[in-house]
Amino acid sequence: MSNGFENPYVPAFAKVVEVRNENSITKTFTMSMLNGEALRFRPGQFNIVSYFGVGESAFSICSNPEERNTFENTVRRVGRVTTALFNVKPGDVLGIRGPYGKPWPLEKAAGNDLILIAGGMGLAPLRPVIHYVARHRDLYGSVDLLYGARTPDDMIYTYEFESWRNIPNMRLYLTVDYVPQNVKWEHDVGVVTELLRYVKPRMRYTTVFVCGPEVMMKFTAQLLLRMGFYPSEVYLSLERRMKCGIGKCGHCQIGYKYVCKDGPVFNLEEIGLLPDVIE
Amino acid sequence: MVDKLKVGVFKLTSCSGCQMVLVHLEESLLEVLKHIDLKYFRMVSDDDLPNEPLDAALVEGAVTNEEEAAMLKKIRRLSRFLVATGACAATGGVNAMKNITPEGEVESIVYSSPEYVRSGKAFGLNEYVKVDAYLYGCPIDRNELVNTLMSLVLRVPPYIPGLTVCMECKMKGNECVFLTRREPCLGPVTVGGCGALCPSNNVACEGCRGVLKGTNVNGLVSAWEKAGVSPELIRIKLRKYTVYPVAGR
Amino acid sequence: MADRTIVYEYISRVEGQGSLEVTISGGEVVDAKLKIFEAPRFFEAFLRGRKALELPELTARICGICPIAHVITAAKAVENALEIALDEKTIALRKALALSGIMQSHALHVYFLAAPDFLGYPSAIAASKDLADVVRRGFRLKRVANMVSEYIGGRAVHPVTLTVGGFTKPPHADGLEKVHNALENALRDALETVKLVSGFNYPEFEPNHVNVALSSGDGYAITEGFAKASSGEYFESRDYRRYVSEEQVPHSNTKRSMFKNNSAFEVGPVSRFNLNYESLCNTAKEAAEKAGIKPPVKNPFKSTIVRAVEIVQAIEEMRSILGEGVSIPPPRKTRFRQSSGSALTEAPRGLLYHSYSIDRDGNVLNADIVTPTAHNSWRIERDVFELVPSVAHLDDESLKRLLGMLVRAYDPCISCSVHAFTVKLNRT
Amino acid sequence: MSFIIKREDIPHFSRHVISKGYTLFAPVKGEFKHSFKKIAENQVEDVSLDFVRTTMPPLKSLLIPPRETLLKIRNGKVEETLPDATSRTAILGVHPCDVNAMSLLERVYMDRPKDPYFEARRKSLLVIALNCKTADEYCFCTSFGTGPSLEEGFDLLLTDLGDRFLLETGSRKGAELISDFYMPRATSTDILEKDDTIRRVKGMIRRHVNTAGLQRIMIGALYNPIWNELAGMCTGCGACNMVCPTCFCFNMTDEPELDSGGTVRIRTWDGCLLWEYAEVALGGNFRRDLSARIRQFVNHKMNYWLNQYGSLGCVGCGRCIEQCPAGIDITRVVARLRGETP
Ligand SMILES: Cc1cc2nc3c(=O)[nH]c(=O)nc-3n(C[C@H](O)[C@H](O)[C@H](O)COP(=O)(O)OP(=O)(O)OC[C@H]3O[C@@H](n4cnc5c(N)ncnc54)[C@H](O)[C@@H]3O)c2cc1C
Ligand code: SF4
Ligand code: SF4
Ligand code: SF4
Repeated sequence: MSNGFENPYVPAFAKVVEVRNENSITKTFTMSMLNGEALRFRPGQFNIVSYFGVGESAFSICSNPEERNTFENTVRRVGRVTTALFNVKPGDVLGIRGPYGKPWPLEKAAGNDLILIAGGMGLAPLRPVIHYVARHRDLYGSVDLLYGARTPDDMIYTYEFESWRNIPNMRLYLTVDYVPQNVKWEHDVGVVTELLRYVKPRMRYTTVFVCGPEVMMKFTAQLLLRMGFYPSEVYLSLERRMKCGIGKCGHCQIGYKYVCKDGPVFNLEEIGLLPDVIE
Repeated sequence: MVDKLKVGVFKLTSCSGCQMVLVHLEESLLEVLKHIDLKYFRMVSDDDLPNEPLDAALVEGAVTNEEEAAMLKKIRRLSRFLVATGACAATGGVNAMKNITPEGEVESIVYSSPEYVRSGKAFGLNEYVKVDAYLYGCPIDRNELVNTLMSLVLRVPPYIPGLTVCMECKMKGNECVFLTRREPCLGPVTVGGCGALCPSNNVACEGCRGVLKGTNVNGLVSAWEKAGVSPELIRIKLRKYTVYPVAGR
Repeated sequence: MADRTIVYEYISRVEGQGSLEVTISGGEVVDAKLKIFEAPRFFEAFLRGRKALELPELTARICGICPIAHVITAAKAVENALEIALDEKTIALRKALALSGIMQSHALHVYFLAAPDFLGYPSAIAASKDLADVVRRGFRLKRVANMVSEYIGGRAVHPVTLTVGGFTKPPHADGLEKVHNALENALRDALETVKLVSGFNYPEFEPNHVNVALSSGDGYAITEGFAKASSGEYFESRDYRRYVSEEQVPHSNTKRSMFKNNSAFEVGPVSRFNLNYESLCNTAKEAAEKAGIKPPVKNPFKSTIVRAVEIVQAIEEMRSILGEGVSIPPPRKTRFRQSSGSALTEAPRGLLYHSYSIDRDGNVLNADIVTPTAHNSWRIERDVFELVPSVAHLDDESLKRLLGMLVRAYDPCISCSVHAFTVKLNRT
Repeated sequence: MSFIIKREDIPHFSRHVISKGYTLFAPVKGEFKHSFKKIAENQVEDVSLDFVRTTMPPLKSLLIPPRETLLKIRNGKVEETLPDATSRTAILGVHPCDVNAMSLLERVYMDRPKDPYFEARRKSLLVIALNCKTADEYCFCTSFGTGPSLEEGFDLLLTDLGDRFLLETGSRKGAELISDFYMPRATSTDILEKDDTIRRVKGMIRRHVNTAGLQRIMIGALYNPIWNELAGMCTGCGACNMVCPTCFCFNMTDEPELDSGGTVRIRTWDGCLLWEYAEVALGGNFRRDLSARIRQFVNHKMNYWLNQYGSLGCVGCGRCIEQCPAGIDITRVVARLRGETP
């Protein structure tokens, strides 16, 4: 029974139209809303996906924000919901809530150079940024993507790298922690922060977006500050345990901030004084 | 439609109470069986030990001798997912109380010719094999059993919420047996899910569901000491269904 | 006829782990061993040094099938040691709890352990495809029994409310109506059950048994009374050891009980029925009559019918006890002193004995527990000796099946049979 | 408008409330303490307004039940299981701290997007509050202005004047309820007596939290060793989360619904003292140590609430102090952080 209250816990339905294997534990799901409407979102926002019978989980929306017919989530298998999603096939129906959260400040950054730093799965929320930049290339100066992963196999969206390299004034720098035998690798080996040596930032005119594992973000943030980047221009996308996505369940609080509604994107100035930011 | 989940129910040293909880699902059992193919359940069926691989094994009971250890290892090899079912399987349960008595002595208390009877110390399954999930309690909880089985049917790992018995006790609005009657209650450090059954019936929690990760047993013991609970009672409380890692006890 | 050995490894559809090994030579049984290889659990050993107040809770864990019987017997033994007398209402409520346990266990046995033999299925689950109604009825009866156990005991397996001196919490008046309705409906199912099992085809076999059961001047004895034997003896729990002795047998982890030093004896539903028929309520008597059984029932296979009749009895009695309301006083206070006490009650499978000595601080010094299956195990072996000659012509498979049915007729609960009593403590 | 209702007329008044179509909840005495129970018409004599310590479980359980079904998913359809907002529930005898706690919960749950389950229950709720006539060793509502008396947030308000209660109306809903219940008007002496009572109760309160500049002090104390010291005592049981009337966190899980073959999505109370609360994938945990979890609890109440919802998140009911098995006392923690006690 509906009492005329809008119920934010009720998911809408989306149909899976394509499943892509990114690597052995990561898949990308292309979905379209069953009601035919577009899922309008801005780069950096996330949605909450239901696998009925198992539960809900938050995932960054990782597709081109201007693509109206479909949207995408990339999922790494780590637990219950993500395991269930791994068994999903095209044609299956999932529940979707959202989009939620504050996006990357792309308007504010207009006119600036962009440095995008991603680790592993952290490339997912940055992919819409790249698509956006490609469409609105004139809005930004140079764009550098620094991407690190554990091994070459852990990288996602590798099939798009070529087209990203073709975006004018955009460069990709790749690195891995180690290269297994028999794997060909012509890029760097080492932590992602080392890739910063390739960029020559104009501090005042550069905005940095960072997303990746906590440790990686911690070291990256420290290094960026030491290099002289403005705390207000360094943005991180944080991950927390999250149940509701709408600032009720409490789980995602960091100090007085809710990751779900005040974030997940924060700049270093905002979170500088908060406890429990980094484990 | 995915294939039915192939499940075996096995028993080591135990009272069969956890298997009984499965039988006590009664009509719900018939619903569960729509999704599950019970390949082995000796208590109610003539089937022989399966040779084909199982999707999941529910293993009840503690390991108390080599035969059981060997049996358990065989079950492990056979099963994709192994659930330690009940306090005995999780921690050794009540069987482990004898572990503090020197070997041989317990046997001779019970049997006139103990040489015919073999038994070592009692341990939970994880002393011998990898355990994929736990069902806590002596006996296990019916709803958790259903949820676990249905999770396995969906091919996802089961989930038991990590809250304490004490929290469930509060949710029910019970009067605290520790604060009102000074009875040492293990609710504050025990994995919830039983609905705080014992405190709700005016009985202090005996900790049959084991210690919840992240709780502080030492803190609780100090609280008991401050409340005047005797050291002897504390010692007994800490060795029942679970042997608690408390320094100096 | 060639010598042969029949080994029934890991008897199925019994509660626990046991095997039967029979050696036949020239049509005669030369050896029959009911082996119990379930790992022993040493309750009597680790109960030493525990608190007497923990005994009901801990001894429940002897057996997950009949925990209620252990809880009640342990509490009674401690109460006897401390000379705590309970009020009538508490005693009645305990009996209702015990009856719910018996009803549950019998419904399980009749529908899920025994019936598959007579209906020709490996299990009731396998039968549920063809005989959904029958299986559902079995489950319904179990559910109602468990509902009563949960209502009074807080939980069906290992109840929590029963304590030395009474109950920690009286059952809540709110749930009473539901329980009554359920019991009323269950009566119909119970009568159907009697009808169902009286139609089974039972093997012919009428050995002479000594029956032993609890008896009392006051109703169908379950939790109160003295032991009575069909051979004429009467004894109280404190004299138990003068009548029943035990012997350890090398082939088994359980021990053999003997009545008056030499004879095998039978405990359980048939013994209760044979010795206390007059105390059954009219509904149960009528049901028995319709099913064509009257005391003395000699054929052990027909225990299945007796169980069905006892379900009727249990329902009627629970209804009357719970009908009178359930207001009971808080548990009696315990004051410890050096003492010992014992108790005998009727578990679903028959006579159960607990005996303890405790010190003045309420610590357990000594524990002695003998379960119904321990009482029956020698009787089962003797039955094998007596049954086989008449059926020795059967092939191994059929003989194995028949012997399996015979063992199951006693509903051996092997989990709890594994125990023994204190012989001596060899400290080295 | 104020009236007088005789003490012995409380059952009569309760019956009146029920006769108006309300489901009535009121405090009933248990073995040791009072708790809110549903009162049937033949149970009005059980209503007992003589309690000092606040009730258990806290009032929030009527607004966000400890376990609540949010959705049922059957045959590919999602059904909401919203409570009926047009139903009428009255709660009699709520203390001022709890009324204030309820309005704090409103800030969380009625903040956009609104929680429709909370909203429906809140809308159907009529609050008959009760000013405190005594305070005990745990109370410290005066520190936050959340008691021992109320100025707003109620539909009706009772004050115990010994042989009689002063009854004041606070809303149209409240006035309507008593429009046909005959009571004498209160006199100015009655009002004076009320003021006296409240002054007296204020004088009884022994515990305090000094809120002056508190937030600055809390921020400064984030790395104080006291959190480690508390972690040695705290059992990690989460009882404080459960009994606190302003703790609002929940977990959401799916459970199978066997007979329908569907699923229910439920929410259950959760708490920041639990290990799992801040755990993330692959073993990460942002509050791995108990010290970080206690710090979160205390700071949330005494610091973060202010930024999040405009006031501190504690109402001084003292439940967390009374119910903590380890005897941890939030007022002492704050006092020590302020350097007011050793
Ligand atoms: C804003 C945001 C964006 C995210 N984007 C992505 C993404 O694009 N791709 C991706 O693969 N993952 C993403 N995650 C992480 C993802 O939500 C979790 O990995 C997922 O919820 C785990 O769910 P599960 O049911 O499979 O795991 P569970 O079985 O629930 O648990 C496995 C582990 O994950 C932890 N966990 C449970 N719920 C969450 C949660 N909501 N967030 C984090 N950890 C949790 C548990 O504590 C446990 O340790 C994002 C998380 C957030 C908050
Ligand atoms: S009785 Fe036990 S579980 Fe309940 S509140 Fe007290 S300590 Fe916690
Ligand atoms: S309250 Fe404690 S002892 Fe009782 S069932 Fe729950 S975990 Fe076990
Ligand atoms: S923090 Fe403690 S005193 Fe404050 S409102 Fe919560 S429970 Fe009451």
